[in-house]
Amino acid sequence: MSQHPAIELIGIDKSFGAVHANKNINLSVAKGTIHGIIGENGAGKSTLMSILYGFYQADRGEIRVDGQSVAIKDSQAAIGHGIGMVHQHFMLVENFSVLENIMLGAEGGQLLAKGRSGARAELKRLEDEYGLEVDPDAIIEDLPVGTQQRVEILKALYRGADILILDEPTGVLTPAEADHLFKVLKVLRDQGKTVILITHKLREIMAITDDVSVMRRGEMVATRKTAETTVEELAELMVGRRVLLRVEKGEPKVGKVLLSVRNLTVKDSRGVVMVDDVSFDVREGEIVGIAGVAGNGQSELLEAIAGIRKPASGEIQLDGKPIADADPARLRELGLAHIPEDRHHMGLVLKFEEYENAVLGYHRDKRYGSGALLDLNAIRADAAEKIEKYDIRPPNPRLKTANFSGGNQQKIVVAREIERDPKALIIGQPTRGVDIGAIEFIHRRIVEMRDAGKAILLVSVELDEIRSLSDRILVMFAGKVVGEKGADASEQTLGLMMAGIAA
Amino acid sequence: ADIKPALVYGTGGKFDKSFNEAAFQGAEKFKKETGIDFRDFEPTGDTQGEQAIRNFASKGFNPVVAVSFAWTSAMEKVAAEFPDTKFVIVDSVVKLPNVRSVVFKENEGSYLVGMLAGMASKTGKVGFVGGMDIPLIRKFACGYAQGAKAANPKIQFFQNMTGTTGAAWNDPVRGGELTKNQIDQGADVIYAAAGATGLGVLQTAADNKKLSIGVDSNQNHLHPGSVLTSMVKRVDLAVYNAYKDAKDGKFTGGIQENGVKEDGVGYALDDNNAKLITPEMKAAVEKAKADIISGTVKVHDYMSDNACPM
Amino acid sequence: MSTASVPLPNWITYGLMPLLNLIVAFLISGLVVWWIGENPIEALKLLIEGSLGRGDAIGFTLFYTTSFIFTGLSVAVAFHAGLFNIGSEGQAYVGGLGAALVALSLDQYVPWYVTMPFAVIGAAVFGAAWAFIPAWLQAKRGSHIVITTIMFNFIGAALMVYLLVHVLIVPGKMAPETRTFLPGGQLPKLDWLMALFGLKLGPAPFNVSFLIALVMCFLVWVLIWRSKLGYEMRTLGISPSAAVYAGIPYARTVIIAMLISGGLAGMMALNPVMGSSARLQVEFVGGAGFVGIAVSLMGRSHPLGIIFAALLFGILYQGGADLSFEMPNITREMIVVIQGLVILFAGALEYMFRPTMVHIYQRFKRA
Amino acid sequence: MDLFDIIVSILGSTIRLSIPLLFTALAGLFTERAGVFDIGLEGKMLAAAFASACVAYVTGNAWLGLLGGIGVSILFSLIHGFASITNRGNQIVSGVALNFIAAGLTIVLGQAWFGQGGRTPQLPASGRFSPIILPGADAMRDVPVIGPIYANVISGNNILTYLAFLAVPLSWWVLYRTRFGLRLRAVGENPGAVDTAGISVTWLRYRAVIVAGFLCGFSGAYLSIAQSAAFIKDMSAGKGYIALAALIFAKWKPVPVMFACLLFGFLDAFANFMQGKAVPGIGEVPVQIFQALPYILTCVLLAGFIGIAHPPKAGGVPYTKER
Ligand SMILES: Nc1ncnc2c1ncn2[C@@H]1O[C@H](COP(=O)(O)OP(=O)(O)OP(=O)(O)O)[C@@H](O)[C@H]1O
Ligand SMILES: Nc1ncnc2c1ncn2[C@@H]1O[C@H](COP(=O)(O)OP(=O)(O)OP(=O)(O)O)[C@@H](O)[C@H]1O
Ligand SMILES: [Mg+2]
Ligand SMILES: [Mg+2]
Repeated sequence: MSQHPAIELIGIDKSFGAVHANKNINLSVAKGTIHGIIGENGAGKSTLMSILYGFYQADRGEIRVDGQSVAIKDSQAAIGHGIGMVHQHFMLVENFSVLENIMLGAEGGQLLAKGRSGARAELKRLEDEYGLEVDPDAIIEDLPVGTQQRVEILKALYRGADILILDEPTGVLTPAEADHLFKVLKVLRDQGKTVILITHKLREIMAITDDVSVMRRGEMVATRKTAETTVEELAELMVGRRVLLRVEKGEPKVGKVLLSVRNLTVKDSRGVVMVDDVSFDVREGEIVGIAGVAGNGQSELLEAIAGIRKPASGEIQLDGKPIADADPARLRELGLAHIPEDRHHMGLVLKFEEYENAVLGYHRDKRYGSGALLDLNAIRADAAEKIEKYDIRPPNPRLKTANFSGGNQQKIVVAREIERDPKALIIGQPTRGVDIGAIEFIHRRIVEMRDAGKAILLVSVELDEIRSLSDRILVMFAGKVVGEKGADASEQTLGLMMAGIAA
Repeated sequence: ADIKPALVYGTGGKFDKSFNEAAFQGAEKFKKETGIDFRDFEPTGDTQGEQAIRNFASKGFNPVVAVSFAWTSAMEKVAAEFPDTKFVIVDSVVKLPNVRSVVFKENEGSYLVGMLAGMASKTGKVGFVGGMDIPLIRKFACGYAQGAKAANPKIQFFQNMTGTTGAAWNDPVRGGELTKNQIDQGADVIYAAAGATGLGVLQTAADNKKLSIGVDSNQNHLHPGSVLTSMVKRVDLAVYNAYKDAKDGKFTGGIQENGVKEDGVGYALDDNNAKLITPEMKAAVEKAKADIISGTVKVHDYMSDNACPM
Repeated sequence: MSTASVPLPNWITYGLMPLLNLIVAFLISGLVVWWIGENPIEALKLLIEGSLGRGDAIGFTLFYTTSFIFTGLSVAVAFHAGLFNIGSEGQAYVGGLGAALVALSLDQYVPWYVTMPFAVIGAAVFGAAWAFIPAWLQAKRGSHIVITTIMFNFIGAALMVYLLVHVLIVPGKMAPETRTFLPGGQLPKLDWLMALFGLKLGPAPFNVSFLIALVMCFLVWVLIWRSKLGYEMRTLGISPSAAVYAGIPYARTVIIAMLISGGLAGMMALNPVMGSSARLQVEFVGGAGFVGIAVSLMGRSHPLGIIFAALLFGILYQGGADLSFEMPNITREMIVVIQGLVILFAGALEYMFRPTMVHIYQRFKRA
Repeated sequence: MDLFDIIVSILGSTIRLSIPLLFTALAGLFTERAGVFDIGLEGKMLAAAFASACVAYVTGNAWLGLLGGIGVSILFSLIHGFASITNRGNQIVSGVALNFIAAGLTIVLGQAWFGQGGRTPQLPASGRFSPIILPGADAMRDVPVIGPIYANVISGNNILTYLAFLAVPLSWWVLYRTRFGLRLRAVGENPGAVDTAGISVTWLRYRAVIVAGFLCGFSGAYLSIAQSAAFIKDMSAGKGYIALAALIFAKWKPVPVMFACLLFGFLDAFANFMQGKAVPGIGEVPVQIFQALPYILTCVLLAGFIGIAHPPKAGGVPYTKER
């Protein structure tokens, strides 16, 4: 083994338009190690790795593989240098079989027939060696996400990767699946492969990495030996100051039931049952959190309550009125506010100016113009007021929404939904991709709403967020609510429930 | 007198080897004889047709000839605006003193070629492929059917129109397909009255070794040995005469109806089809021609009652 | 660095870049003219003279402009709702039926200014009706509106021909067209407007529907940027998922947008049918519906832009007719080529120059 | 003429009218499976028809004519690619633009070169693909049932017809049995997957549109130098759109594409046949109804009354990795 590091990045710089995603990054990854990279949402981790994988081109900087300076102009070149990557958003063709996905780009000749048998054999070998079991003829869209991820790893190994990059692999996995993945990664390391693991879960870093690098706002702020650091130090490095993970809040003053869900079943567009006979209540003055691994029906549950997705059966009531058939506009009138999971695709129209988004969904309201016309002055005044109150920066209602940062975009949504003084509020992933300052602000707002006697349903995949905000926690697994816990439930307990192991 | 002649074509285009081309030939002939050049224009739509006619009139062109019924309304308007300019419209009637309306008895010419078709057909089945489905084309078809029937009372007659819009003048593929259809049904002589679409009819007939009949211009030369004859409609004469009369100061308005008698319509006989027309056929058709002129044979005009007594 | 998200000032995005695209389209057209052996400069001169050189030429230019404003607005309104309406041609055609029926039934009894409002409604209703089925299919059955509107152009043509040939034709007349409307069914020419500028309209059919078109421009502007419905249409057009979130009913919005679009296309018929030929004729639309696509793309779907773009195409149509009159070698289809090039460069290649513009702009800003 | 003869006649007509649809729909299959919508099939077909006729007229050689058609059609494809792949423009807009350019340019150039109002001169026999009489066709004619079918439907077509039917299994084979096909189908579903597999999305899509251009070259040539003997302005007459509809109807699969094209060809043939004939009990059906029928049916089909067609997922969306 040579003493060169497997990978060296020197002075990598990358901008997307106005976003400076990577600033002068230096990184060195030793051979045969598992190297963790942590950082908050939007810190630039994926961008950096995508540059290494040739998916993006750096504006500046140098990449060395095994001590050799190389030009990685596309993924082809990266593969050629033995680099494989499992992307945060899987890069699979959903209506192809596993085998076809594995072969794509490495077909072994102009015709598929020959390569196919070779691929099958190689797949069998990899399966035996690493315990990565998968049916080669299964169609991707029929597979659970955990298995899809396995296919991604196999893809990289099939191409003979020596350096494997995994971008937030555990976000979609249950703790048990994650443990299995880590076992595989250790085997890989022991065979001399190098693994780069991106995550923002400190627990995972501590559990399996040899070294860890921390990114913050596009910069590489530190690299440590995992054995020589602590969770607290890493957290502080990540956010740039001491973090206070608990939100200050008093005892809930719970009132009558405002939002009631009974035997709700929801199917997705393919007809697969995503929410399976779910019942629960949310009362005045409490926050009910829904924990679960992404993809276990939480999104569909939220959408069904918000009137975006028609339930297959079951009942939903808001303050005693049945709303299972109501559309989102009607629900708003009835006093149900909704902060959606995905602000880019749902909560905002990015091409609109800020003030236009400040009334999205409420534009039919009398105060924004009686009759058929909009009263732009009223709308802009209203927007300016919210900008002031929520400290949205830059404070310009005429700015295109796309030009606000993620945290400020989220504040636009939060301001719009909260300022309507709704009776009930349903919230999905309120702080995804939002900087720490904004997180605290948004959390405080949510607690204020609770204290004002609103019923709040909160969905988040961040267990910490659920635990620190909720008064009661429901855990969803495979479309069902598998149990309810108090706010004091331990991470382990919830984790087991999220895996469907305990109730 | 010094004249500045102008010519506005129908929308089929100047070189349709048929109707518009005949008009062009007439103007060319005049130019060759007198050395007086002419200006022409191919409009796209109705607005343009009107504009072109007006353009010519306002730029001092005189006489202005517009061929095609499509310019009727345009002519009505423009001729009223320029009472001192002489206008000619072909295939339609505009009742203004400074307009000469030249119409043809296509039913008579079609009758003649219909007779030839009836006699030439070995299967006893003849076909007709029209262009745009308008009364004028039905007039062709009706005359043709009458002629075929006169030659062979048991004749079977197929008729297809290519379309209902202007595009029907310009769709030889469909024309060919309709022809093939009729051939498959047994027709062995097919008459095309379809502008450029007819080229497809003639081509398909030739490809399938069947006979066809051309229209407006003499199209016998297009597929020698396959084009039985052509129903010539002397649009060229209409144009030529208009220019000539104007030059000689003999231009008159009013309606000119050209039938067999006036030599305005007829059938074409030349080297290309000499072998196809037997002396008996020629004799029969010449007799019919004489009968029409004398009035003993009356060919029904579809447009007189929008019906064909067949 | 990627340049797609770098903001540029509006005057570059809405002024300079369309102009640049246009210039390229014209340069290539010039090349074609040169290729077929004519002098492009000479051709351009003839084109401009033929369209703007005389009072009647301007009248014709504005006559065409009027039609293109309507169809341009039609395409633009649908576009704002995220719908690509290629069916303006057919909708205008059927709209002509509405206008003609009104004119035919009222012209004997009332003066034109009484007929006009009914004709506007008639044309709009018929045009809208023709847009309804594709709209419904898109809204309820998810059938791609581009394909269905194309199909409806063909179906509309067949329908109109059938009606004109078999139903509306004047018995004994050859041309498949209705009778000529009496003055009560005609839209008067705008001589006086031209006279204000010291121009003589002459025989050009520049008529009152031009004013209707301008009013429609204003109304469309209000609709898109000042009304709740317009807000909903734009939301849907930019982000269908956000529209769902906001409770904007997809089917209803799509259908209304298409009805408005079809109505505007239908109104185009007022211009040729009641303003010029005073009768309903076969194929009177003559491609104006398709020109609307180019006009809308060039005008960036904004009424003001559409007026300018329509004027440009009016100039092209009138000047082109005159040009092909003077240079028979350049047929009138040259306009269709130019139209295609404009759609290509102002539409599909609209961002071709963007990276360059970004670089130049940033250099200037730094300096 | 008995029913059987009628059927044979209509079948023969069906084949002839299906061929341009078939080539064009297969062309659409390749681009759309690669994620590039192509409404410009119509224009490509028209441009190819013009080029084929011009070259065939000048050289008097049908094969060179075909080559010319293919070349020009591919050129149009490349422009479409430049706009929609390289410049990430709106694919529908680009297609519409190319349709206009083809419609105009063929006439402008045709008029400038030949002075026949946008038409090319009639082609000599050597400049055309003439019908091929298969061995024994005439001898077979009298054999009941099979004879007329062999003689009138199977035999007597030109070489391009047979190539079109050959192109169907070939397309299937390319799409499902070759590396190129695998990648092409993948790029239409998820270009990201293709990109990260180290394959150039751009080049792959370009190859797909070039294949489409190649096939449209055949359909154009079929129109002008096989089915007829000259180029006529606007001779594609909406066939590109019908082919597109057939492609949708066939849910983007090669063998169903063939059947869809045959169906639309049949509708056309049937309309031709029915024209001017009285339907018992109804009388003569206006020809306009038959003319509109394919379009009406297409809408009915599109309305999903016979199952919903899922287009390739990434279709119509330009591939951008950097926002
Ligand atoms: N393709 C792109 N185009 C434009 N901006 C981008 C693109 N990809 C990422 N960005 C921006 O670059 C910044 C860094 O993003 P990146 O995805 O690298 O963050 P990350 O650390 O991976 O975050 P996460 O934990 O959410 O995955 C963010 O502001 C993001 O919005
Ligand atoms: N047998 C193989 N094993 C692994 N990778 C392969 C194999 N064959 C090809 N590849 C990868 O796929 C890449 C693309 O191959 P190539 O350059 O031959 O593609 P292409 O010629 O553009 O594709 P095609 O000819 O199939 O359309 C190659 O550079 C190589 O990295
Ligand atoms: Mg990331
Ligand atoms: Mg290769």
